[in-house]
Amino acid sequence: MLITIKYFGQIAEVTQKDEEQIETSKGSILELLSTLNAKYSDLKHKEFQIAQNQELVGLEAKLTGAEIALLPPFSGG
Amino acid sequence: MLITIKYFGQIAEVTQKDEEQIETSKGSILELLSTLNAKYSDLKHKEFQIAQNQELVGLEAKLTGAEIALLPPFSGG
Amino acid sequence: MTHKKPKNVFQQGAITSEFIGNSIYKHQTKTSIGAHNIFLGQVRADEIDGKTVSAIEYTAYEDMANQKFHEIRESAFEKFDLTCMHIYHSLGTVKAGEICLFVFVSSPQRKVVFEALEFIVEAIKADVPVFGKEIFEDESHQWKINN
Amino acid sequence: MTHKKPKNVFQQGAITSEFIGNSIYKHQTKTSIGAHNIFLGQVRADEIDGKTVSAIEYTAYEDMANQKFHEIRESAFEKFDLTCMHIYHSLGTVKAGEICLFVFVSSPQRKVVFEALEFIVEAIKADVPVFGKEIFEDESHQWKINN
Repeated sequence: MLITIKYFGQIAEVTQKDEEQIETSKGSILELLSTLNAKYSDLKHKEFQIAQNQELVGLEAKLTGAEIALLPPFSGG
Repeated sequence: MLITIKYFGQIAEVTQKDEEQIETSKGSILELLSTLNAKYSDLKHKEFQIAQNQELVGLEAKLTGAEIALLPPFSGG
Repeated sequence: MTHKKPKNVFQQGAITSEFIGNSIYKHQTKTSIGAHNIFLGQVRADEIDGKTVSAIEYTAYEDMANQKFHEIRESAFEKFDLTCMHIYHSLGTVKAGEICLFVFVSSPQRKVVFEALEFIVEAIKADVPVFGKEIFEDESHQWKINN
Repeated sequence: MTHKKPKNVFQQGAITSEFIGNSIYKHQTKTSIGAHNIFLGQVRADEIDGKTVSAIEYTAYEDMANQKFHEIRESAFEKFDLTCMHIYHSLGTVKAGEICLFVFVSSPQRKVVFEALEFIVEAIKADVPVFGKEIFEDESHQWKINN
């Protein structure tokens, strides 16, 4: 399935883009993350949380096809 | 000695004045209060604190000749 | 902001939203500030025994009150790492919906302003000789008491 | 003030003192309010390794952020007896000394606004995906992290 992935803040600096679509088999967040780590080697030095469908999820969560976002530490306010 | 006494809020409603000067012998706040209670009979139904020279004082405090104020419950803000 | 000389905290009548906005504006040159916290006391149109409060008329033992405001200010600067602190209180008539108390604290850090503002407002309510007369629409009144 | 429908909390650029003053003004028709409490976040000109922050550039995962703001709002109304609550956050460039966050709570009683405001501000800092890029005067930058 085709998944939209969004990048923010210093994560977008690593990926050099704000958003992309990736074709992936159904799997876990962890599997998706392996793909991304392979594609963007500096990603593993960065701290971030992952949201699926606008909710934070753990690495074991299953991909549903909804939007994924890689979120660096929050600094609002 | 001549002492200035100030009345505020509902105390001034009882005394019908904001301020007066009273001739009194040196004594305690309690003695002054007896004089005032005799003069203004409704005063004993009212709750108030007493300040001398802008500081709250107890009934046993000695009169210094500085300004006295009868202060009903505070309700600023 | 010096915090050493006593000032007159009172102003005649309500404190306007323009005055508050302008006071915020003046702090934008102070670039060490990261957080402001503002408390505003507004006159409520309380209904008491079927009558509605239309205004509060404030009087104060002004000299003692300004001295108490000064002591509160000094002790807040001692306790908390504040950049600025401002207090304004109304005297005279303030209508329901209008603002009678404006307390403004600023600091580099947010945690500080929360603690400081509550400390200052509670001290004002407890220690400052200000007296509010609640005026009803029929011109009768009752004396307000802080809880 | 309805608190049921999600709204857009973001506005482009700094939040002006006029906007804040006007927001206070609009609450003067609500005569059940006795206490307002306002938090303002202001951009600090921090000096880091000899360089001075001249602005913060804010980006956000806007859909999720507005959803989180909405959840914070709902949970604050559930916990506290609030009459009104308003939250505004900047996107884009906010210069040192300018305001990037405006949180405004109102209630009949003062104790409520102190607790509610701190709850809301801490929740915003912790839960809302907003990202601040601190821009130095030489145009280099670093990413801000909330403590």
